[in-house]
Amino acid sequence: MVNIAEYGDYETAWCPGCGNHSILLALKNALVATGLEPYNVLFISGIGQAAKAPHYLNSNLFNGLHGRSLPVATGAKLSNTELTVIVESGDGCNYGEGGNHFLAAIRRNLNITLIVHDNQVYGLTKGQASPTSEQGFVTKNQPEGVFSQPFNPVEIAVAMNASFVARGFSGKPDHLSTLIQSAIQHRGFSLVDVLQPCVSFNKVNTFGWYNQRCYIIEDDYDSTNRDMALRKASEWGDRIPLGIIYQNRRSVFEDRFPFLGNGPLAKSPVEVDRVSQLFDCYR
Amino acid sequence: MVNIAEYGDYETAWCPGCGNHSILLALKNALVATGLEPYNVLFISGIGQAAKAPHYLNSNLFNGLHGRSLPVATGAKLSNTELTVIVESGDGCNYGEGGNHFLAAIRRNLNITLIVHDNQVYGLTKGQASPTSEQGFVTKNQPEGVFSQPFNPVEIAVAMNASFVARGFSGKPDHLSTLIQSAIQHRGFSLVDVLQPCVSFNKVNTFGWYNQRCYIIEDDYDSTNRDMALRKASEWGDRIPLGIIYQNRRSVFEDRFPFLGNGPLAKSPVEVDRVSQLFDCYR
Amino acid sequence: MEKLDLNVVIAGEAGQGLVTLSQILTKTLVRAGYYIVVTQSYQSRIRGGHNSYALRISHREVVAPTEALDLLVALDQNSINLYLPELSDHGFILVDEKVSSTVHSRVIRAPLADLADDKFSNSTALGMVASLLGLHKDSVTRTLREFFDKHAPGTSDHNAESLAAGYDWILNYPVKFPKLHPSTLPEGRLTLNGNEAIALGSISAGMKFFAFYPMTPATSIATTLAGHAAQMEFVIEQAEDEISAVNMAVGASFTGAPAMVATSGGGFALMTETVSLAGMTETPVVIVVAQRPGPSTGLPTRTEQSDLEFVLHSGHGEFPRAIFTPGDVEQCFHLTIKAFQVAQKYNTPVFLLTDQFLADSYRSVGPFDLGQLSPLNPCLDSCVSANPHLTYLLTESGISPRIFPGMASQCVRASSSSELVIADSDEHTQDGHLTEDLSVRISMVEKRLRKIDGLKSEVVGPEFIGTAGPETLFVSWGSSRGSVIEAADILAGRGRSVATLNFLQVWPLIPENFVSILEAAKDVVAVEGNATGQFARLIRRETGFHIKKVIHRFDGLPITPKYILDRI
Amino acid sequence: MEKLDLNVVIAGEAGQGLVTLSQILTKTLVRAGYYIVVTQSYQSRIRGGHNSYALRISHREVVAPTEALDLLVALDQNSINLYLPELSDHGFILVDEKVSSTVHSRVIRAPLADLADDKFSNSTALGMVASLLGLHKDSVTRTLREFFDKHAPGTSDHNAESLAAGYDWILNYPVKFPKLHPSTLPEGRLTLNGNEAIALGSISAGMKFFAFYPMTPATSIATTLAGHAAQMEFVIEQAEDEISAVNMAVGASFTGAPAMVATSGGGFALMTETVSLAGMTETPVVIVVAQRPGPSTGLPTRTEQSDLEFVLHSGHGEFPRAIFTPGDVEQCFHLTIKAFQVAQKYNTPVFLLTDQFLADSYRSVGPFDLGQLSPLNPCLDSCVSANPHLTYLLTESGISPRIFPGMASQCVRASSSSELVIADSDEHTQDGHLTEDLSVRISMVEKRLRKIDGLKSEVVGPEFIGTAGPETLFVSWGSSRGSVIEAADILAGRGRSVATLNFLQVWPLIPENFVSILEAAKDVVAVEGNATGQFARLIRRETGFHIKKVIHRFDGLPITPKYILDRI
Ligand SMILES: Cc1ncc(C[n+]2csc(CCOP(=O)(O)OP(=O)(O)O)c2C)c(N)n1
Ligand SMILES: Cc1ncc(C[n+]2csc(CCOP(=O)(O)OP(=O)(O)O)c2C)c(N)n1
Ligand code: SF4
Ligand code: SF4
Ligand SMILES: [Mg+2]
Ligand SMILES: [Mg+2]
Repeated sequence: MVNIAEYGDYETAWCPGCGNHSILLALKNALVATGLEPYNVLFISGIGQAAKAPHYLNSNLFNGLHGRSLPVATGAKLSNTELTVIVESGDGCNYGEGGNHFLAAIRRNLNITLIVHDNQVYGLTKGQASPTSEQGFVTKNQPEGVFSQPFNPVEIAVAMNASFVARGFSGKPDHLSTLIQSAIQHRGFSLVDVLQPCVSFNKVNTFGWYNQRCYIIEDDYDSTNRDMALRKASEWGDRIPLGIIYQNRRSVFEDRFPFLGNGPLAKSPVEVDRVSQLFDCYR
Repeated sequence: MVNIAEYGDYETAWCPGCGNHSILLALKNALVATGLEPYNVLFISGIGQAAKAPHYLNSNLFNGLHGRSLPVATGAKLSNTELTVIVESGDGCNYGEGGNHFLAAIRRNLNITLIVHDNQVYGLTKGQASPTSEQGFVTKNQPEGVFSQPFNPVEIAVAMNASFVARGFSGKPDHLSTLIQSAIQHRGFSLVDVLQPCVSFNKVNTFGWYNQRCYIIEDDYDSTNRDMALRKASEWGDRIPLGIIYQNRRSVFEDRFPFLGNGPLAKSPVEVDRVSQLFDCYR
Repeated sequence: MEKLDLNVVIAGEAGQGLVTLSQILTKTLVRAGYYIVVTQSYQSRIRGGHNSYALRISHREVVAPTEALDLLVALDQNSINLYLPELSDHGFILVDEKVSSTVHSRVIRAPLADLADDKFSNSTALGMVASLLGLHKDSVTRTLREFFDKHAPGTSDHNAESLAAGYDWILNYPVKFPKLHPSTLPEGRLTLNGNEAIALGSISAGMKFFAFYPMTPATSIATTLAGHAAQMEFVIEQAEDEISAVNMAVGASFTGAPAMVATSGGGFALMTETVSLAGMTETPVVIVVAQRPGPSTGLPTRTEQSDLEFVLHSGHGEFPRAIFTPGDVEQCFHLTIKAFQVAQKYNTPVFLLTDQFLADSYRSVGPFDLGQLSPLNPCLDSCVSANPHLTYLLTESGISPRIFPGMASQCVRASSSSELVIADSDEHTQDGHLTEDLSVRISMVEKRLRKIDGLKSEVVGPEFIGTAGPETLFVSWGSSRGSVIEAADILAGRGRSVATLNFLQVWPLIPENFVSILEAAKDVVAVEGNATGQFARLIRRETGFHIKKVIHRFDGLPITPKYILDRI
Repeated sequence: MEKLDLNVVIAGEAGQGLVTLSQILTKTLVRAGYYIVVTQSYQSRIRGGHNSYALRISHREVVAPTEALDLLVALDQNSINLYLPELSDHGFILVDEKVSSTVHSRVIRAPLADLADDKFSNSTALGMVASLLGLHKDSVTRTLREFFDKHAPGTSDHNAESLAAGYDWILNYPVKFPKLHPSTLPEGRLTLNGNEAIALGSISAGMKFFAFYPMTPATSIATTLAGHAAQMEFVIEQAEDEISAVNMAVGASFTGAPAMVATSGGGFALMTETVSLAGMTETPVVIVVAQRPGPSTGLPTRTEQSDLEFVLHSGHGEFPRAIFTPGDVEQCFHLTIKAFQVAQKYNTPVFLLTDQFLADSYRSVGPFDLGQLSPLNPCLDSCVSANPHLTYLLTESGISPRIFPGMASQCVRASSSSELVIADSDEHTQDGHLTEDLSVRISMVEKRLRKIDGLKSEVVGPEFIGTAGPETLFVSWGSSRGSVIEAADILAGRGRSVATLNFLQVWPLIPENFVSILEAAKDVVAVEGNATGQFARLIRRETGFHIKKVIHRFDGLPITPKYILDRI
């Protein structure tokens, strides 16, 4: 049995009061609840405040480039399907710089989990608008407010038939923890978009703002019903639904490579005999 | 009055029988029907067979990089809002390499038109799968068939509240021409996804395949109803709807810069007096 | 006691208001006529950690940062621990008595809470510093009020009171802190850092379009521009990524708006495909690359000069470019203007290569002579080249006259189809359409490369300072300039024969401009903020002259005079 | 009449089946024991336009393309117009009488429709060519049957009949076409082009992961690999863009799979940020850059050698790398293996720099000695460095032992949290976590750069061919090698004192390996497929040796011996 201590306890570089602290805790609890050993989990992150999260966990980690964690995760998972691969990064990382990879990852449907710390702002670079910032959101770099319509990741993920789509809130860490747990356990690409107050740069979507609006989806909600899910996913404003918005059992990308079932690619080096056969095609 | 001859008549580098020929003709007819002079139109394209289209038109053209036509168009339109800016490129260009810009362009909602020649394949590079290729589609580079779920651009555009979303078919050039015309006349970001047989590399989605499935949306369809539009947009398979799937009157990005109303930026150079005032902030 | 220059460091955690305090102090000093060199050192986090703001002050021109520590304003105990060993003999540390219990003759534990409201204790501390430095209470109060009126309306009075309390408390405190020499500089100077100077330079040059994706240390160019965009009527847009930002700029430039982007190494990497596009389509664009230590994310808030070779060779294929490397804040301003002019004249990408140190380094900058300013007016130069217009007209200079889509010569509305503009990233004929005619290819390659001759004729030559034929010649580029100059001054003071050769433009290089200078020196020493001596290699490649001694720095901090002297 | 070598060109529009005809002919020739050099010239379109496939054939080793034209198979009239003036004295043009009405003593207008079904007229023409060249009917028929059985089952018989009809028709046709000298080469040689050799090399090296985004001329590496992936059990995936492709490769490599990507200039530009990431995280990755003429889209289906400097300096910051530049198809194979070994040993990005000419150039390649082959086995080398494991253990060589996530030494399943792998794009401590400790920074920069010493010890030195101390020394890199060698041979035959120095690896360079050779020559001439002489500049930068004469080519065609001789 894993206990939470194995995931370590680190000093963070986050601001006091930041929602990231609760997300980290929820994540650790989820890892413990799923019984995953730290050395069987691989975190992949980008660059940003959110992307630092896996540094505060005792686990495998590849902390790569801003916006590029999903491709790294794709390569990593395909090379070793035995790993539990979790991508953890911000809204800027995944829906801004990495938007194209977000689309592709949903289409591929590898069995990986994506946790987005969605504070609706670029935290680490000091408060520019992110793709999820609301119209009119004023920052030093957007003094007239944001002009573009916000990106609703949950809605788009459902519209693209993502295999598992959930929304959590750092202010409800227990609920969030169960969402993350379900996401990890779900076989397929799982998105957990986590609403997270940024106390330093987002003075609009504060803890209070989220807390007032967020509600946990009714028990009788059927997350396998796509039509319902689309409607639920489009809810944003006075009421913001939390929970598993949508899930399906699409076939998983890695299953299309039958030999991946034999274990990590590193463990099956190329055999010289087979290579020789290959050359015959060119004679 | 513009006549079609002003748009020229060029030899193309396309295969005989390719759907691109009809799209080009439909486009010319639409330009003439809207009464646009060639010198007031600016085409922006990427790289691919589709992207060559504007070379076969007598108009302004910036033929840039594979996947990057939407950003170029954004800069161009913002710098001169008097131009009619039309982006013309392939499915690989816009939904593959350029996927992130597609999302951003919908969110921005500039008054530009995007025409995607969607042959569900990479034509110019000799037949690899594109984001719209169907699962199981076999190519030399995907000998086991495509694994990823196809991208439905029309559906995602509607889900993102794109301002104007239409689907045409090169096999119905007159209908396509009216769609392009409406797209150009619509104020806001307009997507026309055009189904186009590639006779050389797509032996699945042939003219016949499309022709059998495509139908023109009923007259009483209300393209301003988003719920209906979402349902219509998700139709794909035995029946494929053609027409204006969705439209709304979202405010247009360039209107947020009031001074753009004064004409092209090139025509209002910086005034030294105003610069001097600026420096006072730093004294 | 008077000192020729003083180095004040304000240090503490991120989020403690260190920058506010520092900036008010900085502005007050500039207004009082002092020269300053600011070195900002911060971490990649928003709260906590350890940040510092070092402010070197003198009535004489100072051009380099220094390690000397005359006064430390410590906002936390950690700062005291870090800096106490570095304190100069006459130096002091100022700290809130509640923050630190360190007892030391040179530590002033001030009863900030007793003197004023705790919320405004930074202003109290500011008053103390101002008093120690011998600044007028009125002048610092005025600057402080201006600041708070703008940023936190309603708090000015409280802050001013706290400031006064601190100021007065010091007057009665028994320390002998060296006073600043009275300044004689005329008024009207500006307080600017490198990024602000680039922003102002770009506006002054006539920029009409700016796109960006945030990236330290380039972001504050965008922030500065965002603050002026509405008033100056240019478009500024945060793109979805760097690829988009630079393609937007290319699109805007193609349709007539002088355009710029600003980023740092990793973001610039994403732009390289489009650098090549600009080269091929002959679209002017100014690209600011503010360097930080790599590879990859590296030390994202620190400084380095390790992207010279990357920028110089960025983009596939061969095409002309120019790279300016301002050595100080004033040069940031002037070379930005120059960059726009060169880009616009030669229709090609032009770079400004700076770094975090310079980007964030405030200086006192003499008022610019705006009478001389003539912002770009693309319409004036725009002209139809032929009938029909040929985007890529073959000319002797390689420069083809431009018009913009929808417009004919001088931006008159286009009225015929002979005024079309066709640009292509493929190899193209003169009319802009793609071609596979291989003889056209040759003429187009040669046309583009001919522009190098023109670019050479515009080169800002290196700056030589010192006696001809010195024993030691320091070679610098970019922001190392100041430290090299000061190090040379110090050595000259010690009787050494020494000079500096500072490159404000690293490409193109014109060997005739400087090889004889290199050859005349006994020892040539390149000073570069990188580990491999990139500029020294470039000089060898272009001239054959082998600079054998390179002083490198790559720990994330700016090169200082002392760093150089320790290694000579 | 016999000729030492013959150059056959098959030309026509894209889509006329030119490549099929050519490939069967090529394979037949290789099987018959001939050396060949193929030059494919095509346009960026699928149908129409003008394509050609030039096949130089000899019983002696040939290494370069040639302009000579002994036999043209013209599939359209345009090809006749283009090539007739170039025909050698004993040359012929073969054309379907229905396609061309050109009457000329050297034009064989064959009644293809009379001889066989029009649908298979390319096979009829092939029979004629085989007959003219004196190949055995059986051998060409066998190759043809194999081809059609695989690609168009059911058409073999018809094609074979057409072939026979063409073959026999020529036997009775009154021409004196020079015959090929009988070949003496042993059987079992392979018909491979550069891209296929790289694909086979990568598999032989032990590659387990390949990601790509299509881009000419690199795509056929992917296509070749796709055909073998299921059988060889490696992952191949077409990514959404090049950025994704290379990041996937980095991810796969991090978890233990030797990984490669392949692209061309513009696509590579998008990868440069990740090149730097691989350098920083010390993740091995092999990157193939198949060059084509830039800038930007340029001439997308032609050849050039203009991305050397771009690749060498790609990625921000400073980190070690190696660049291999195979000079022929066989070297493509061997250097790919070497690239994997070096990448894997030094945990850093390694490049293979080729070009369209080489990528598409078929050659007869001797059977590889697969007994020597020892594909990478990452598990064998994997080893825990400390307790807990330190990803970036500081070592003398700079190389830190690796394990992979989830696995301990030798890929045994990990069983404790001391076997974690933490990699970071930020500057990091030995344990892989990000740090802002500036002294750690210094040690990590030095650690990474120490790997250069090891990389140097692995360098494949340049190949010197000819007499020592020649009057003329040609310097080549990459695919220009063959033409330089042949040009030198020809000059030597004319009594000139000449030699060649061919670089198969352009980075790192070890001056001691070759400077004395350069200095010993009277005239040194660099031969490069670019306009600015990039390699000559690099040599000067690294050695001080100034190569003053450079023969450039940048019209999209490969350098030929004649091209060199015309300019010497
Ligand atoms: C290519 C590139 N562009 C820009 C940056 C600068 N950058 C670092 S973090 C960040 C934004 C982070 O925002 P988000 O992903 O929302 O994370 P948060 O800090 O809000 O948690 C940016 C733009 C970078 N590191 N790399
Ligand atoms: C950065 C970059 N990557 C790859 C390519 C190669 N490329 C040219 S066209 C093309 C695919 C085109 O497909 P699509 O956009 O669907 O256009 P089509 O040819 O099918 O009309 C690709 C991958 C390129 N030019 N640039
Ligand atoms: S800046 Fe915002 S997101 Fe970053 S740590 Fe602080 S509160 Fe959290
Ligand atoms: S390859 Fe396909 S898309 Fe391209 S021109 Fe031919 S038929 Fe059209
Ligand atoms: Mg964020
Ligand atoms: Mg396509």
